[in-house]
Amino acid sequence: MSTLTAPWIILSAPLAAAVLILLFGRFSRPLSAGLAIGSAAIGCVLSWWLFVQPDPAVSLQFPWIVMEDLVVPIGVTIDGLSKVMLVVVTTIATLVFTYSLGYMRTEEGYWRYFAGLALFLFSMLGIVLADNFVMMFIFWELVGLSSYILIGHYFKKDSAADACKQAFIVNRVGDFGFLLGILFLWAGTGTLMFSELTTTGIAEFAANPFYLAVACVLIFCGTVGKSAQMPLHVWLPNSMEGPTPVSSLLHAATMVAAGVYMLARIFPILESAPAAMDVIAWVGGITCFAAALMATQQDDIKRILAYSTISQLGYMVLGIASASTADVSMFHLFTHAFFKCLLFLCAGSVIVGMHHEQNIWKMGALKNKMPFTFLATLAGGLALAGCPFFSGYYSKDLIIAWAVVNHPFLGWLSVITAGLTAFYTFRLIFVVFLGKPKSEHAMHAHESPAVMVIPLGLLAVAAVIAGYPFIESRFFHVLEPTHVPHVLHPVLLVLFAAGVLGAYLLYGRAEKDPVSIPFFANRLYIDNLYAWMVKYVQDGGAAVLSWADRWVVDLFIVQVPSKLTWATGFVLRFLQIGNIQAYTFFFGAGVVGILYLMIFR
Amino acid sequence: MISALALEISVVCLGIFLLMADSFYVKEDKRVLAYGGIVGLIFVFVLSFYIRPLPAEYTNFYSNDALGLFFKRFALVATILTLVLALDFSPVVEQFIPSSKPGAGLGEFFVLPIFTCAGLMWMASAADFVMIFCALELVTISFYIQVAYMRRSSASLEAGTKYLILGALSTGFLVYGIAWIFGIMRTTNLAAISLNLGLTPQDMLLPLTFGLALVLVALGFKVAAAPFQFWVPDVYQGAPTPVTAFLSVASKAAGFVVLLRVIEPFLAATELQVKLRLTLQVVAGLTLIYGNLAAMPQLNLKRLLAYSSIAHAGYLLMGVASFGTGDAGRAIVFYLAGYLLMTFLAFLVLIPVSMATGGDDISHFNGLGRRSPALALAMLISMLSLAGLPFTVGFLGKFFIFETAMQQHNYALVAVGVVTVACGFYYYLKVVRAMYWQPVPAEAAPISVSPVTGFIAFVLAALILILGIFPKPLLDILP
Amino acid sequence: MQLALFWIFASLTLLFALGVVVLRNPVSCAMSLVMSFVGLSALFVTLDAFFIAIVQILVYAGAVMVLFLFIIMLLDLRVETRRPLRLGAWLGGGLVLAGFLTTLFHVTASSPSLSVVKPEIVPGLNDVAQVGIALFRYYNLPFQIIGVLLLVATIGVVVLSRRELK
Amino acid sequence: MPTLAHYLLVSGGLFSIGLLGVLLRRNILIIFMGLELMLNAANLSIVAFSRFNLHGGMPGYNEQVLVFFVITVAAAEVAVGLAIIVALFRAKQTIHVEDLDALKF
Amino acid sequence: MSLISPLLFLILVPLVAAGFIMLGLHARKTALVAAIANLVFTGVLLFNYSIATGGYQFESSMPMPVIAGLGIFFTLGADGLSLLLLLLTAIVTLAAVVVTRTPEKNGSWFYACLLFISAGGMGAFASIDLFFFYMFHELALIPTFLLIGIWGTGDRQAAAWKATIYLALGSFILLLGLIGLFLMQPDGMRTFDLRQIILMSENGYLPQGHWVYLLLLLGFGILVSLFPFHTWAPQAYASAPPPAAMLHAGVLKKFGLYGLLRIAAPIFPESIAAFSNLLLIALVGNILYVGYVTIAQRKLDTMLGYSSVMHMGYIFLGFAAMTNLSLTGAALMLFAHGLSIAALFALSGELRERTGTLDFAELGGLGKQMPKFGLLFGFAAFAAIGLPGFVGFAGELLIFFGSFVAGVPTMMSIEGREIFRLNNFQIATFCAVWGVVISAVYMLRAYRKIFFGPMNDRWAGLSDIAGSPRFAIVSLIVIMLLTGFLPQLLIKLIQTASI
Repeated sequence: MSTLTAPWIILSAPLAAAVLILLFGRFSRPLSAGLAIGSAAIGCVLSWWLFVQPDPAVSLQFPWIVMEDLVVPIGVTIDGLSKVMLVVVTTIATLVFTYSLGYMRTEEGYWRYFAGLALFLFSMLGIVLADNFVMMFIFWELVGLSSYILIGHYFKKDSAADACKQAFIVNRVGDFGFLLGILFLWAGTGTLMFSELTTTGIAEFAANPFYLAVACVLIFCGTVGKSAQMPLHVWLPNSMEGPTPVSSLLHAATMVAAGVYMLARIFPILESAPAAMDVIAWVGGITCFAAALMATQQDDIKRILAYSTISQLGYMVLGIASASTADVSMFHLFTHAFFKCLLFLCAGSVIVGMHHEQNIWKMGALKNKMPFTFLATLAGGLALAGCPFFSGYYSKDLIIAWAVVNHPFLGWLSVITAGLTAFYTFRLIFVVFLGKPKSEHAMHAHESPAVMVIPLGLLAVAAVIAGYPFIESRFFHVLEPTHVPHVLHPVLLVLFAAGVLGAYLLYGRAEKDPVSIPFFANRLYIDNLYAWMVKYVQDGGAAVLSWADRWVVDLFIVQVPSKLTWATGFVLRFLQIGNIQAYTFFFGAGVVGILYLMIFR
Repeated sequence: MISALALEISVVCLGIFLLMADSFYVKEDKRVLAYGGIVGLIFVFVLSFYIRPLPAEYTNFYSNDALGLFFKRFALVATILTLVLALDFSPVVEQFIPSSKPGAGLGEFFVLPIFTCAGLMWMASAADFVMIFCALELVTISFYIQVAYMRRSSASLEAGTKYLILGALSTGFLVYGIAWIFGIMRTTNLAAISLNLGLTPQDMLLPLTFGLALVLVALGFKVAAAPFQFWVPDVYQGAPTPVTAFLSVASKAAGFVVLLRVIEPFLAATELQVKLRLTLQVVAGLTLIYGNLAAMPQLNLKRLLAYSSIAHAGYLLMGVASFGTGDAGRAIVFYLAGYLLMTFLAFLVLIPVSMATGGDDISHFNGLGRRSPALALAMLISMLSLAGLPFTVGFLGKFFIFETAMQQHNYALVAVGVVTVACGFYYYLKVVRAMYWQPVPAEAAPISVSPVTGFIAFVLAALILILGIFPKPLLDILP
Repeated sequence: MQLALFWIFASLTLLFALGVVVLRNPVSCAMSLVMSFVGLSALFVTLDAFFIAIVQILVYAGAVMVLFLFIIMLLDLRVETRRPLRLGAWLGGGLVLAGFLTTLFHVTASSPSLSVVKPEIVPGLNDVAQVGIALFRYYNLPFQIIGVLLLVATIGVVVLSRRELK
Repeated sequence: MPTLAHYLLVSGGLFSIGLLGVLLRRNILIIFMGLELMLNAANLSIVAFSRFNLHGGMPGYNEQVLVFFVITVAAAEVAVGLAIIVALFRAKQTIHVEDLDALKF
Repeated sequence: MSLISPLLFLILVPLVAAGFIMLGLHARKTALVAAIANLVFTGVLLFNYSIATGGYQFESSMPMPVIAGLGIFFTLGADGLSLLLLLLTAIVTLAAVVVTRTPEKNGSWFYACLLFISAGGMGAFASIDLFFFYMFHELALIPTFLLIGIWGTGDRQAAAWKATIYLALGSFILLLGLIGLFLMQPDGMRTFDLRQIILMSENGYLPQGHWVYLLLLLGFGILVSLFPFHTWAPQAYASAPPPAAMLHAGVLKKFGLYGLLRIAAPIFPESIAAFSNLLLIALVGNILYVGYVTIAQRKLDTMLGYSSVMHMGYIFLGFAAMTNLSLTGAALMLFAHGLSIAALFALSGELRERTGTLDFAELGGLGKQMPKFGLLFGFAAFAAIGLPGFVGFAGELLIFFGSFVAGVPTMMSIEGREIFRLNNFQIATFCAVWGVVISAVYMLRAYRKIFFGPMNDRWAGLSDIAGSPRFAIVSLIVIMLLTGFLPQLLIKLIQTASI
């Protein structure tokens, strides 16, 4: 085993698992699950092993497309960034796969589910390992596909069917920009390799910063789509239609973070395009704030977490744009992966316990029925809310600090968001676990089986400790910004406390939501706007064009000329009147005509 | 080795012999005469390969060149095929002539095409306006009779009358035109005209053009060029079907040979050339448009074939309008040869089908593909070739014609041609549609054809395809 | 003198020709046609084409016209029943004619070589003999064709007009 | 002295009158007469040309032979034509062109 | 140069088989044998083709010209590009024959017609002589007419009628273009041999031929349903029996673009550049306009018809851009689209066979009833919308990359600063990339409407896809995947052609 081959094994194991499950999975449920979990476990072990090895000097490639200056190899990058990401992805994947054993045990489509998971893992690892843009794009699309498959797992439900379609299409919209950005960068530098782009490639743009900025913004579109930034965030809450482990793995911990990872990957390029960085910062900051607002008024346990995810991703994006190193955001990605994954798995546990009830207003008082889940949720919630000594505290506050220094307005906005985060997190915890049972199911809820609880426990530990400096320094090289306002940390603490307290006051014993802000509950009406646009602009426009195709294009290019020709023929026929004298007259006219042509012309 | 003149003479003798036989020997089955005619004409066809050059005194009238020889054979083949058609068609003719006993009057029906053939052969070799006039009139008058032959069919008589009056009108113009050309050039010999054209005084060119224009009118009538084509649909529809085929192939082909021979000397004179080209282009364009467009709404196949014959005259005229340089002559001749094959094939199928179904509308072909697959296949090949689809001789014909037209920069004509080719697809495919798409009528039985007809149809279809893929044999024998 | 004779014969020819077109009774038309042909043969005489003039009289006045009259009698054709005058036909015919005549005048007028007087010919020519020589020597082949043509015409007439074919 | 042009114009006039007959008359027999007029007009032109274009002092007898042919052909045409007209009359009891319009379009 | 090229067999096998079928041999078996033989034979040829040598191989020519005066020889030969399309033809033919359900009336003719179309495709792609190149393509016209007209569905007669006349018109214009190409050569050197014409063009013997190019573009454009001459296609494909649609959309339609790549690209680079804006407008019409029209479709068959029209826009973009990358991408797309659309039409045919309708409003939830069907359809659909892993993605990618750097880079100056500005090719590339989104919209919508959501009880008894059709479609998908993983093989193959 060498550091050259290990990444390939990590990458190909899930693919092999996916193919095998596709071919044979339907014959045996344990086989499906075993293949998937096995591939993830192999990946996990090898990733950790790889993590402790020194970076390999060369990497193995094989050409996928090589033509002129379009060189697209399939190769791997092994550096600090990818190694961390490998570890995060494979570890969480292994845990979630295992958890799925329990969660999915009664579901149909078992092999389909595990094939999807394995395919996802393969694609995600592809993104992580990619050493060039096209390869990343390939796997970028493939995670989209696996996301589609997994969200659409309950395809018989209209909502799931719509959600998976929406997720894929919205991601494609982002990819539209992403691909164009790749084209821009390639056209400017002639290379697609990250290693070359981030070193020699940047120099090509010295003369044309505007070009680079456009390219970076376009590339960033990919992040906007994949990491559910405004305005393309709408798919992520809807993707909660998928099985909860999927939400946990794809739509909280790993896949949605791919956008941030990609930004980190090209961080040196972004750094040299300050204009693009501003755009990124604003998108991230606004997303982080707006999503938090929306989260405060959701009733679906998974949707709350989904908006929270969007918000946290906003932090990461903001962090990319503010901090001097991508490691800051990666750090948050790292901690977020654990605690958000944990929260989702807890939500899954609750949902299973609640017999697939997701409305938090039907729950309540679950802390006694599901004590372990409650504790895990509490750990995750504290981490998310930024409670000191929990992982989120370290990573999020770091981003906020950088943002306050470099983008004061957005920074303070994100500070407020931190308060909101605490508020909605504890709103969830209070409503679900405290108070009184609000439904029949809530009274008879039960704790989940061990195969689900064990991953919860492991993740809970990680959610607590992942942010501690001794771990952080193993994985990252983060820097504290200088000139941080001294009031920042106290303010954050106060806001955390205020958020928790506010939540307790409002929701500690609430039977139903005492606050109603339709504007937030309806997600700022952005979804409605999209629905309107799809219905009237896209479909309406398409219907008009379809009509035009039939009645304008076809009419003028085909029908009118052909009918006209036919009609001319029909009219010409009436010259053929059958009367000899008419014929002689035409004959005579013809004679005169020919004489005219021959004599007078 | 025989004299070229002997070909026509033997055809005439054959005709007279058969006439005698009709009167004196053959009483019962007149079809013997047709077989006799076919055999005799085949014999003449064979003879045509063993001819020697002509003595000088005849060359004033009679041009024994390759073009003439080719069209003599063309006329012979067309006549043979017409006789085959006539054999199939004879029950219908019998029905429509007043006769004292069965078979009476059929003899002349089989013999007249042979005299026509002689006239066509003379036309093919005519090198002098007098000769052109005489041969043309022989052909025309014999066609008057043949068209009106079915005296009990008012359609046939009507067609005959129309052809008679309009034909005589065109003869009037022909003679008047020849008079002027004769008067100006002092000779009727085309070779001499060609020689003297340069010496003509400038002020005589206009009267000469006048005469030429009138001759063109008459020849335009013969080849069914617009605006002298109005007789065509009516006459073709009313005439007995074999005569229609004969008329549309042989008469037209002879007309084109004469047209080529007549315009050739005049194209050499630069001043006439421009006018002549323009006129031919306009006429070709009109013919194309009229023939193809008016064919589109047709429902009667015989009439459709009449319009199609006008349409093909248009393509041929397109070649004539490009005549002078390049391979236009070859293109025209090739086209005519292909036209013979496909038109006769169409009529070969039309006759048994219309006799079996009782009409010659396109709808009478409904379901032929299932009813008689072989006949339908033959018709399919014929229609596709007429439409100009590749791997048929009709395609190559169009290809050559358009090639020459583009070479001569007749772009306007080419543009018209594009539209008309598309129209052509429309109306020829109507027949294909009827045969293959439409259901078979309920009481339909397979249609039987005589072995001779079947064999001939097979040969024609095979030739259409073979020459469409490998035209070299035909190209090699082209003049 | 010559010119006067020419005009007399020419107008005779044309007037009677016009008679053919305008007269209503077919018999009158036929008679008028005969008169026109007589005038025409007189014009031939002024052109020293005596043989043609004779043939013209014999064939047309003698044979063709008899045939016409015979058919008129056979078919018992009366005065054309008055059918409404067709303005379109007259207008169209007039236009065609006007176009044709305009061209003719234009052609004749613009070619001065056509305005020549008759050149003198060798006196005492036997034009029957000359025509005969040309016909039978030089025009032998077309003459034969005409023979076939007549044969065909004969067959045709028989085939088309006999009541019952045998 | 009448010139060639005179004869040609008279011939043209005769031709036109014949054409007019064809164009205007509805009786097929009379149309046929018009056609005869046209042929004869052509003959007049030919003869006129033959007289005015001398060959060694002689009129062009070649032209006159053509006239002879034309007369013959015209006669044959008349014979056949009249036979058709008779057949037509027998079949349809009419020789008016208006009545011959079964074949059209 | 030998007398008989192995390529001749590729053409003759289907023709002879069609002949035997018409003479009464068991239709399906004969057709299958012929199709398999051809596929094997193509494989052997591909294996024997030397990429290192490149250029035309397996050449043959009849020693005597078919038409002497016009320099027409029956010349066969294949380079990598032709072989790729021959392979496509062989694959799609076999798939089409396999999925054919012998119709009740005149079943044997059905197979004969299919084989005729196949022979036409084979002949066109194996011909070096432009005359025969053209002729062979036309061989398919009438079989298509009959196939749609006799065995089609819906408004089959109108569709067949329109498509046939339209295509005939298009090919005639194309013929005029070819004649023009012939006539623009210097007198005495004129030939229809593509190799010699290209040689002449390279050596500057050919004058500029804008008109010839435009004729070729128009003619080929109509055959490939270039906007706005596309309206024949959706109707025809919707009405055609599935095997006919597979062969026509999958193989024959490629003829036009193949022709443009083969003829126009090497001979008329200046004209292509001069009229690039015209073509760009048209192809953006194909991608965006037709793309949106596709979205509005309510039935699977018309939707697939429109989508195949739309995808032609990408290939046209590859052609218009005229960079080596984009041309290669276009060639790759020819192959990719042929396979994916064939698979989709096969599936839609199978679906119609089961449900009797392709109306989205009536279908739904079939994924439960027919999981394998749904899976295969999903594969085919994602292949069609250019998902990575399928060869279509590689094609699209090459086209995008190639067209993005096509043309002259343009700059504009704002307030004295030179700022990068998109040229028309880049704008077209933008539109084309947006087209990727559009295609995802309509394809996923269709998938969702057919297979997702609650199921109508009507469909409870439907049988899943099985047997030979499944095998055929799986094979198509596997080929797309394999070539999608290893596009470099195909690229090398394509590079042997001088496009």
